[in-house]
Amino acid sequence: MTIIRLSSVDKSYGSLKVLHGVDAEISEGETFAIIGPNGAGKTTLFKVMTGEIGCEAGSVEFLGKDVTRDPAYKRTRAGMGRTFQVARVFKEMTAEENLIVAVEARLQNTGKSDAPWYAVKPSSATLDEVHSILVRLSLDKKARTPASELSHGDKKRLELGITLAGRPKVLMLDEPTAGMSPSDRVGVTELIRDISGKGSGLTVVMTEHDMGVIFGLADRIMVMNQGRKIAQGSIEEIRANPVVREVYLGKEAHHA
Amino acid sequence: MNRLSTYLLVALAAILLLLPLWANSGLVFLTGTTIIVAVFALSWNLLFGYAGLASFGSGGLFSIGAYTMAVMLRQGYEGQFLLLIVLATLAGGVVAFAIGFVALRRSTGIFLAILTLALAELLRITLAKIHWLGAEDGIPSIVRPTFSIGFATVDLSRGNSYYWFVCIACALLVGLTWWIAHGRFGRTLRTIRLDVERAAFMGVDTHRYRLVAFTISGAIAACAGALFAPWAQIVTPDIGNMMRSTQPILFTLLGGASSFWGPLIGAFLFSAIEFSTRTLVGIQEIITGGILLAVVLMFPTGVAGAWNALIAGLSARPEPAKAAPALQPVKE
Amino acid sequence: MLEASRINAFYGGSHILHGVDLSVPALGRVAVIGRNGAGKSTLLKSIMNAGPTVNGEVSWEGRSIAGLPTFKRARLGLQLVPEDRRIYQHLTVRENIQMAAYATTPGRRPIPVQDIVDRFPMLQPIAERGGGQISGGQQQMVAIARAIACRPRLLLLDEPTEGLAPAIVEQLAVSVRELCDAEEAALLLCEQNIWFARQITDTVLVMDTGRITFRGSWPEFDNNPEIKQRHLAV
Amino acid sequence: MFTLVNGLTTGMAVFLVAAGLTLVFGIMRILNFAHGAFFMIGAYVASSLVGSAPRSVLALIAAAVVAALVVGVLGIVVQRFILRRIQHVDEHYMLIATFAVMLVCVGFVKLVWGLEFLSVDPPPGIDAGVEIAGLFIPSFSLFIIASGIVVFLVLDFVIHRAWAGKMITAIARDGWMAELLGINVPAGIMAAVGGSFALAGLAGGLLLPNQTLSPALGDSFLLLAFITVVIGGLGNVRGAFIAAILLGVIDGLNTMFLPAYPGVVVYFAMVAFLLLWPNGILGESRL
Amino acid sequence: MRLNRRHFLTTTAAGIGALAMPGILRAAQGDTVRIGLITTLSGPGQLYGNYIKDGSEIAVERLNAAGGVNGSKIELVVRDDKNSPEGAVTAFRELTGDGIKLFAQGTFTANLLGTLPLLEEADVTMMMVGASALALTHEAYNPRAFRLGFSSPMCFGGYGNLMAQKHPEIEKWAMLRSDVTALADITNAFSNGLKAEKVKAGRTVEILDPVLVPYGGADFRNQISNIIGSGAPGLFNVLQGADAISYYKQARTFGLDQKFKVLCDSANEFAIAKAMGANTPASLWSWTGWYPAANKDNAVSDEVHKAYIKLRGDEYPNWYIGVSHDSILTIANAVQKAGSMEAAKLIPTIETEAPQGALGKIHFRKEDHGFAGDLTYIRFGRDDKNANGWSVFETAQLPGAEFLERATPGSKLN
Repeated sequence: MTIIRLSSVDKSYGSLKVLHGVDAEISEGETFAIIGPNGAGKTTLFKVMTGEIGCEAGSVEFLGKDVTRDPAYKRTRAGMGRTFQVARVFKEMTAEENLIVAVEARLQNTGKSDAPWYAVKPSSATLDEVHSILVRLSLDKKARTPASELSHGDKKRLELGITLAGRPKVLMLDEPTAGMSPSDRVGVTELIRDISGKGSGLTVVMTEHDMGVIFGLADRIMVMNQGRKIAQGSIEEIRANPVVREVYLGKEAHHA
Repeated sequence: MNRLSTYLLVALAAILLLLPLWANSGLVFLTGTTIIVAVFALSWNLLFGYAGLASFGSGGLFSIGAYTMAVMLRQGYEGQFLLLIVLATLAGGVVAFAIGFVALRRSTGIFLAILTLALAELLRITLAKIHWLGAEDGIPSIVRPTFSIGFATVDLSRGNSYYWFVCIACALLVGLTWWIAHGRFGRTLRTIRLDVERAAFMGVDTHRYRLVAFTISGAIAACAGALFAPWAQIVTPDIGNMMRSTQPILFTLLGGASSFWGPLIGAFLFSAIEFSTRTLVGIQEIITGGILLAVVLMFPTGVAGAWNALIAGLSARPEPAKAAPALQPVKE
Repeated sequence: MLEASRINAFYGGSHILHGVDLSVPALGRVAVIGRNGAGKSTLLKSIMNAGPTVNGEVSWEGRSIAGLPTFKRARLGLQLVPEDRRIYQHLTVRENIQMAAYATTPGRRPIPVQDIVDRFPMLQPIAERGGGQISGGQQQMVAIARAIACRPRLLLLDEPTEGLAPAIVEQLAVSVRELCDAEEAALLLCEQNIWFARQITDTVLVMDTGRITFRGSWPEFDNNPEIKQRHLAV
Repeated sequence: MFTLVNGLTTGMAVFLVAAGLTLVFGIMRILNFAHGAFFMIGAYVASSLVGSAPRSVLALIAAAVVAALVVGVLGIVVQRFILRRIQHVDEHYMLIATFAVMLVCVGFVKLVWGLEFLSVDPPPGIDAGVEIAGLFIPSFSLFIIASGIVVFLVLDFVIHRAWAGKMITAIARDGWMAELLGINVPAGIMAAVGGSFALAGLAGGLLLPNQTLSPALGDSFLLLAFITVVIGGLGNVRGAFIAAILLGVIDGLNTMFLPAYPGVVVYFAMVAFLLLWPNGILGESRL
Repeated sequence: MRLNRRHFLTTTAAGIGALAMPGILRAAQGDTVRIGLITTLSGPGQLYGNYIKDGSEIAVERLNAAGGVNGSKIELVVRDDKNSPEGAVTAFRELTGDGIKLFAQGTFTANLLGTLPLLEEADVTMMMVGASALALTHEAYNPRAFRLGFSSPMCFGGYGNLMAQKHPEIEKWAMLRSDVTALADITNAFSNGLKAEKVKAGRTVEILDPVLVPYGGADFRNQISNIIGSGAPGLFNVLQGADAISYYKQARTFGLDQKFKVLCDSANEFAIAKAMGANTPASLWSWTGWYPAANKDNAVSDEVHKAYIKLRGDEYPNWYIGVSHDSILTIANAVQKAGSMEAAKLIPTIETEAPQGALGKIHFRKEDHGFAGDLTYIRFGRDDKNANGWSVFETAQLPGAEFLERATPGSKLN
């Protein structure tokens, strides 16, 4: 079943056209990767999907509903969770508080808030959920650390946690391993695989430069160049595609 | 909050309550004024420190509250005083909601600041033209009301009773604000200040939250204004002028925006400076300006920030002092 | 040419570099590799005095430059190309390169902008474009061209391959190598991409949690699988 | 028609004051509350130089230039000893600092020049009026308009064409990188801030014969200048120029069609502008 | 630099001394007669507040030199009202808390309206210095307060009357005023006075609606071209302070002198000439509350004038100097005559006494405590022969009591 459908999306920044009639269909449960050289329009496409920016033409459908005009928070409520290239966490709050606000936001949005309206402290169920997320992200020892003092990798992990706290149907990851060391990359790749494993039913849409990460996770890949989709298919199909090799992969065999 | 600060707070509250028993009536009047504008500053910081919105026009809302109260008392509704406070609060909330509804979707940051400044000036100019409201000279001789609360009659017109009423009302307002700031709503608001986009991607309707915060802040500001009218016993259009609007900003930054108590500390500090230099006429500006500069240069995180750092320094093991980097590091 | 000893660097309260020693000889090609957060960027910034609070001794051609502000170090011929490139969006590519003329070492004339543009074939079609209208790969090229334009004696490159498509990384390796040779500039490179670092340097330092844990040539590095395993987890 | 010329005069007078304000914003990202006070100091300094009756237009301009220099130096002192020390803390502290500087400046003016009103006449040559196409126009108005246009053209050239401007822009947008490229950033900022303050002083000198000197002089222009800067797009000199003209004309039409409410329409216009173009008519500009 | 480093230093030293001295000690000095002076000593009104302070201090000095009050020295305790009612109230409550029973306060109406309701509870007597607003002796009338100032109907009604007499030929008048509602009293009074006299003389007069200018504005050219376009030969100007001077400057380039036969200014008197020097309009009328040269046979006036010249080196004191001097004098005289500082004894004394002040005999209308002294008008203008570039051409005096509005204490005048 198709969970996200993009139909002929156009987007310009001023006079610069960055997306030319992009189509895409993402099926439920799959891990879908968007790759392409810098400036190909990956991040822009991402933003159009999540509702950060609008598009001039075309439409975005989510769960069979047209959400082209919906702002980001509505799409998030409908089940899109997103992370950013440079991890964005609430720096003045501790790791724990970051997750508390995320869990509370979800409960509030779904109308299932369990703390009474006058309560100052979060409910114990919320705290339990927060702690289970912290443990899952191996951040439990840093629960009381202000997010601004976390390492780069930990921030990325925490941000993933914030997103997961929203219990999304689709996890949208914008370069989840950007700026990470190879070992961290392996860790995050495994974490994502673990989260989106079969049976979880979670759909993952990601952009990424590291082919190792892509080839380790993706079910299907879409390749973009200069605002256009130039190829789409399984890992093998993409590897074999001569156009893709020329514009993007180069002699990746050397150092992938 | 650490224990020492709590003790200090309790001690300060006690001093404030007992003040009329020993202090000069001018000092009592100034303290009452300070308590009210401190709550006013607190309402501003609810918007600034929690929702990340800076308004330069909060004086307008203060004056709406004050005028509503003054007019209703003049019309002879003093028996319903408590109701009048609620009414004035609502009036501020409604106006703030209307402004927020139109403005917040389109402008934030400095533009919102200037927009609110313009609206407050417009209000001031308008008030100064309405004869029925006394034009520039405002509404004088406002009574301190006597009213009944069912089983007892409260007479606020005598001696220092209105002072204590102000103390109690402001304590309630501080409590209310504390509760708003520290509960779920406050936590969510903080995420909006820290990263509005990230908050939206948690499914938070950031526009709505900001609008609610703007409304609450405006309502509390108007409530402070409503308490102020019988306190000063006169309201004039200048009650909402630019200086009034900069008051909470000054107090908040002086005290420390990152602390809930910052605006209160700033308000009392500022009043203390003004009172202790009251006889140095002619050089008031230089003294006030100089002290402000000194505070900003010495405690760039506000007095509350410096205090917290001091407490942290006392309780933690000493750490070598480190200079701030010469240029903003962009990425670590 | 560059000698740094016992460098300690701090950001606010956190201690990032712990007594790092480093030297780059004239015409030397040195790579510092290590995982993210190891302190590589901080090391480069410490050498430039551009961000962290630093104590320790840094000398340039035998003279201490401790306490010298960043712009004076740049004028001595140290040029850092930061990780995030920092191309001026409001200036054209050509103007961006021209800006570097301000950093020329006294006595060395800057390279005329046209020469630079000629030397980077990738820049020719975009020379008059605004800095905000070029892709990430092009930005990296402009950043390096801008640094080269003032004839640096030592080029400090911070993660130049970050975020670049593999095909571009290969081109970049060739360009950097040629440029450093032509300009007789020494090179200090911070990288995570070992393949890239190997292409353009001959000495390698491994950094982990703010300390240098290995120093040697690439063959020595290759013979030391334990280092790779422990500090890079490749 | 007369209203238009008059509006232009008002507009250019406001622009002269607003130019420095928008520049400081472009460089330092602060709304400088002290700007009006520096404008006032410029006016007082110039008046001390030329006395109450300047001998010629040249003498007035020379006094304005000296006032600009004096205020520029004051600006550098403020930058060096106050603003620079707090540039890393929350930007709002800059606001409080400039507010404090304003208070000190006003107090200083009161001590040095006293409270009595001072007045400086337009110098001979521009103290009468000229008749153009049957329209009586005070020649001092023409002087103000010309000054505004000249200042605008020079500023626009320096910022958008000259290398000095490009360098300052580079510093304003990314000082860290500018320093890496070998630009003396602290000196650059100091010069730019000094220059912006000098513009306030220059405005004070040029507008000297236009109004009365009193310690409240700073306030009369500050709010209008704020409005101009915001409507034009913060940090945007071209925007400020256009906004100043618009405001001047709107104010002129206000007196013509709504004489019972002088100076009120400007506020309505401002609210409308801000709602229609929340980022200013030409957009915000980091210089 | 004229504003007196010496003066500033003594103020500061006195201030620091006062700070250092505990309140109890100060309150214990029972052998002095303490008078609280609350006026505007910061912000835009400071100029006038300083005049009031100077005049009051001159009075205290003179009275003490003459032996004080019943052998006690007078002590003036000065407080800034910070240009706001609540500032005035703070100062008032502080001083009453310190036991002060005698007050003088000026100049802004709103600040007085803030303190008037408090007089009863504090049981004090107040002299309102120089205030002109009608409310003070009408709807906000307080029996404990006396207005030593000129009400608008009195001084500007008289003004209109005088102009109608001096210039019967002028049949059309234009008016210009700041967009401040309170100033409407002034234009109304002027046109009423003008009309009344014209009717008496059997003539008609056309008085145009006032042209309004924004208060504190910087550019009045549009309004100037408006009034010039009106074609009226007479002009009454109700701008104040810096606004007025800016207006005369800007109007000069339009040829104001040639366009109007008679120029009248409300109350800026010499402030205009002092600032504009040789560019003062050729001839300009102004009302003034006190002009020593018009009070030649008054010894008190001369002494105050001399004391002021000694203090500030200025030959043309602002009228607030005389009014504030007389305020203190009136209080001191009443204390001396009543032998008490109790309001109950002072009020009847002030009502009946008429001490000789700089302004002449100081007496108040009993019904509403409004001052009913003489009205003084001056005509001055450019004069190349005089070194300072201007001189006074003529003065005119009218009996103020004739123009006093109806007494309606406690309710609005209508």
